[in-house]
Amino acid sequence: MGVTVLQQFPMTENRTGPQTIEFLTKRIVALGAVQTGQFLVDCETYMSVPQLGVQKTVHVLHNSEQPASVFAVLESGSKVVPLIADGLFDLLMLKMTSIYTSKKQTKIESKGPRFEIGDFCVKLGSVTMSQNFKGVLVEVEYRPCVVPGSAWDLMREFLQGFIGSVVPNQAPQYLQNRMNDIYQPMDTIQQYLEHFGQYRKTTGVI
Amino acid sequence: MEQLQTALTAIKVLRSSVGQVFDSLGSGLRAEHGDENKETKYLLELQELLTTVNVNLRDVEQAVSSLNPPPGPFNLASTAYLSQETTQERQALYGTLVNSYKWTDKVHEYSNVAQALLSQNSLKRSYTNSNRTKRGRIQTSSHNVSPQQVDSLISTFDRQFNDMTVSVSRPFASNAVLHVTLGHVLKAVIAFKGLMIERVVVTGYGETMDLWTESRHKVFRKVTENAHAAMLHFYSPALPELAVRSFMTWFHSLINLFSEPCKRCGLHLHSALPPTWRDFRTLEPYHQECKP
Amino acid sequence: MQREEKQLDSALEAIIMRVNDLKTAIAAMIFKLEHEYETLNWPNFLDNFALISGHLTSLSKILGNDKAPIMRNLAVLPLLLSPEKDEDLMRLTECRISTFAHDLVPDYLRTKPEPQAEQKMMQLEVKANNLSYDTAHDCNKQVTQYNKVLSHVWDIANKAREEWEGEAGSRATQAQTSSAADTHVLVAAVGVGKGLKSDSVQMVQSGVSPVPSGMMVGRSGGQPQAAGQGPLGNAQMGQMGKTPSAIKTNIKAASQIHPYGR
Amino acid sequence: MFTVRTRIKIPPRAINAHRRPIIYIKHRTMAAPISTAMDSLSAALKSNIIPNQEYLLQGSVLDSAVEVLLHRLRGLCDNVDSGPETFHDHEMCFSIRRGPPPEQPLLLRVRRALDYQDMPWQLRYIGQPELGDKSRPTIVRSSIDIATSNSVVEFLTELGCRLDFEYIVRGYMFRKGRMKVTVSKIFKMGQGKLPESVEPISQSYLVELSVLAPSGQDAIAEDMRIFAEQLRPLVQLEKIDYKRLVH
Repeated sequence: MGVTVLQQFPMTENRTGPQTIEFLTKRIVALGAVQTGQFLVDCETYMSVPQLGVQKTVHVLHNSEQPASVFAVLESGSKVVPLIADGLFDLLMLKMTSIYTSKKQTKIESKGPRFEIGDFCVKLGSVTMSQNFKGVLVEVEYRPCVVPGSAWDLMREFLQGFIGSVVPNQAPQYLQNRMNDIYQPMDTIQQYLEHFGQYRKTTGVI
Repeated sequence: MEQLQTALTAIKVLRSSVGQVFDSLGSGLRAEHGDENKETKYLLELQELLTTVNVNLRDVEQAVSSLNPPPGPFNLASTAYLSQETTQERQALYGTLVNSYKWTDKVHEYSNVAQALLSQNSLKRSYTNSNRTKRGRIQTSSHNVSPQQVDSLISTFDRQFNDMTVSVSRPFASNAVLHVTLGHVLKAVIAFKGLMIERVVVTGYGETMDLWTESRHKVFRKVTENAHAAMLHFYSPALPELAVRSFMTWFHSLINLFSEPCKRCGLHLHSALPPTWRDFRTLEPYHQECKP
Repeated sequence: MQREEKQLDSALEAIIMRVNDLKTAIAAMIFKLEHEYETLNWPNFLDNFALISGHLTSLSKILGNDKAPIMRNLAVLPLLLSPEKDEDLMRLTECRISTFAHDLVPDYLRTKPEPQAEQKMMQLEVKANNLSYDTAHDCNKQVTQYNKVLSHVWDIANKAREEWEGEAGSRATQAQTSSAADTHVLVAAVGVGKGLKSDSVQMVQSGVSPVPSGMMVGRSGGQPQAAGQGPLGNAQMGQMGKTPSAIKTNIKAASQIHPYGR
Repeated sequence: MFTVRTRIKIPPRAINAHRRPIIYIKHRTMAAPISTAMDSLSAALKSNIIPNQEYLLQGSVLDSAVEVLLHRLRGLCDNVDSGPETFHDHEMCFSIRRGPPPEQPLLLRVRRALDYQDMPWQLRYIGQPELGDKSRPTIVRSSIDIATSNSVVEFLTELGCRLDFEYIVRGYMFRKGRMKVTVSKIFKMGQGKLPESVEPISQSYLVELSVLAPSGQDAIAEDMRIFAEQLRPLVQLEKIDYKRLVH
């Protein structure tokens, strides 16, 4: 698992979602990338029933990069507890429906083509929330390197060369707090969750 | 072989002519000599025969002189007594003795060929000393060193760089295999032969290490290539410790593999690869394409 | 005297009849022995003996009868001895005695068996006496052998019994390899935490609150919390109602670990 | 931290659920349209390949006889050459309920290997055991076995679960086909959470014979009965009524 950076690609007036994806695909292919299938990251959110007291939220995410894993992030007050489990965790959530209920309209996913260029892995995801297009998320993973601190400059160079000046010079806030840690799959999930949260906020849900 | 053959025939001819001389001497005077001057006739005949013997003798001497002198008697040492062995089971020893002799002969032959080949090898990775004048000096062989010596050298690397951890294992007899972890950047397996580096494989931090599988990341495959180049570059048979030490110093410079831009173009990436080349002298990072 | 003679006559008549009966019975037996020895079986033979003994008893009864004259008091006198053949005697004795001569009469008239028979008897008796030791010895031998066989069988039977009993015993000890009570204790512990809960609570509590009397703490300090967690506490009661004090501490302890939500 | 990277297919559950390795694989390269994890899960549920039923028989053996039992199991079970596998686990039982007592609590168990610290933790949901009638040879209860990261205890605590009880279990595990046999000693947790200060609950070892299988495979229960029969009279493996144990 290499360091991964997630970047929102700004939407312009004259382009639809699929057009944006196509535009980016052309660019990355021109750089020498090869498409290697599709990817999908989805997120479903469960809320605790009022009887349980303080509201707690469980986000359950799946990443096609780790297809046998289920990632769960529990938000309880200011505390955030991540959990990685295998696929049957979804079954357990079904058992808990009386205590944690799923908010179907907030089901959000990022889906699109996946490319490989050298040691980089690039994913162009169009974000949809309950079938509504929300925006484009570009995920870039530099697989040989596991420490965000040493890979950031290199990745910034790659990102800027690919999607231009949208990319800030500073690393994303989430990575800045973990510059010298070993990068984990959960970190990618947390970044997705952050961006999904932003998309939801703009819609006004949650 | 032919000469030997002619010599043998010459000896045969000589023997038959000598035989004729004795034959005529044995039978004495015969009827064919007639009555008159039979003594003179007989003497003439003898004289004739002796000249033939003389001629033949000369032939033999000639043939023998053209032969190579045999290389002295074979010294079979105690194996000579094998022929006198009486016990059944030991009589078979001779066969195996001959076999082992043949093998020794082959080994001798092959080592000669190998020596010839190695003396032509320009890289001189293996230490050969065909020069007779240097024979007197104490040879510093780089691949026949005691494990303790190797261990002590390796432990100095461990102490030398605090962001590099080194562990030794010896899966193949006494030859050390080093597992090096360089920060959180990369890992490497270095196989030694004595004090000589035989093979380097560089893999990513999260990958499994072994001596034969390459990294699945392009960048580390490239680094492995460059490490091989460095290994050959630093090789010096006379000062093996220095060679290893300079290789390790060079290797340690890979710690900034991802974070340092190329000295030449000032960029991180060139065809999706970071600067994988480190200058041997200055240890400065360059892209493969930018290297001086 | 007339009457006495008559009585004697009738008694003799009866005795002779009985003796004749006895004689025929013996003859029949001898006949059987001689002619039917191949098919003769032991019960039949015994029947004959019984017949003979019946005749003997009836004979002795007659002899011992009160009315019977005491024969011992009577004497038999041979009045005429003759070496000539006596046809009448021949007829009377079924040709057993041909003459009533002086050399034979004392033998026949004596109260003991015939000398020949006596001699034979004597011989047999001597033989029996001599044999008695041997036969006894033989018997002893057989008895000891029989005993030996019996004790052997006894041993085998005993051994088998011991084995059975041992097996039963070992089965009894094997039954000791598991105990239903322990099974229940363990399953209850693993399944519903019986016997584990109070301890775990104490442990949690010791980690959280240094006050040993968790119950009091729960009451005094945690009243508002206790109201909020009422249902939970009750549930706890229902689940393991045996150790109420531990439950209270549990509530307290639990509330201590979970700062949120309760 | 660990990651499960494998094909979407739910991996076949090993019998020894708490020794399940986590599989790392490379991302599949395929052009086919990708399906969501929930889709594949419901497909797996539909085709009934998820082992979510546990068939269970329980018993115990006294400490003095455990060697005999182990010896017998070694003979009966599959892993003869490698000998019995030992395990040393810590199990924590949590419960969560929505409301007051009429609401049935949801029971969750967390198990971690103390002897293999880097093994994933095991989260387990266990449903109400069904005793069934006499004709059914084993207890059947629904069970979901999930391998998780080590943050699961904190996760459950924050989720609103309450730690009911915990214990240490140490013993041996055997395999016979799909059947799993564990012979284990149950210890109370010591005060200082030190492994040395544990105290055994009884003078016996708990013996459990279990199979995790997709629902409807009742034939396995018969196999278990036969196997349990082979262990008699050393151990009486039985259906134990949990309801009776509470009181």
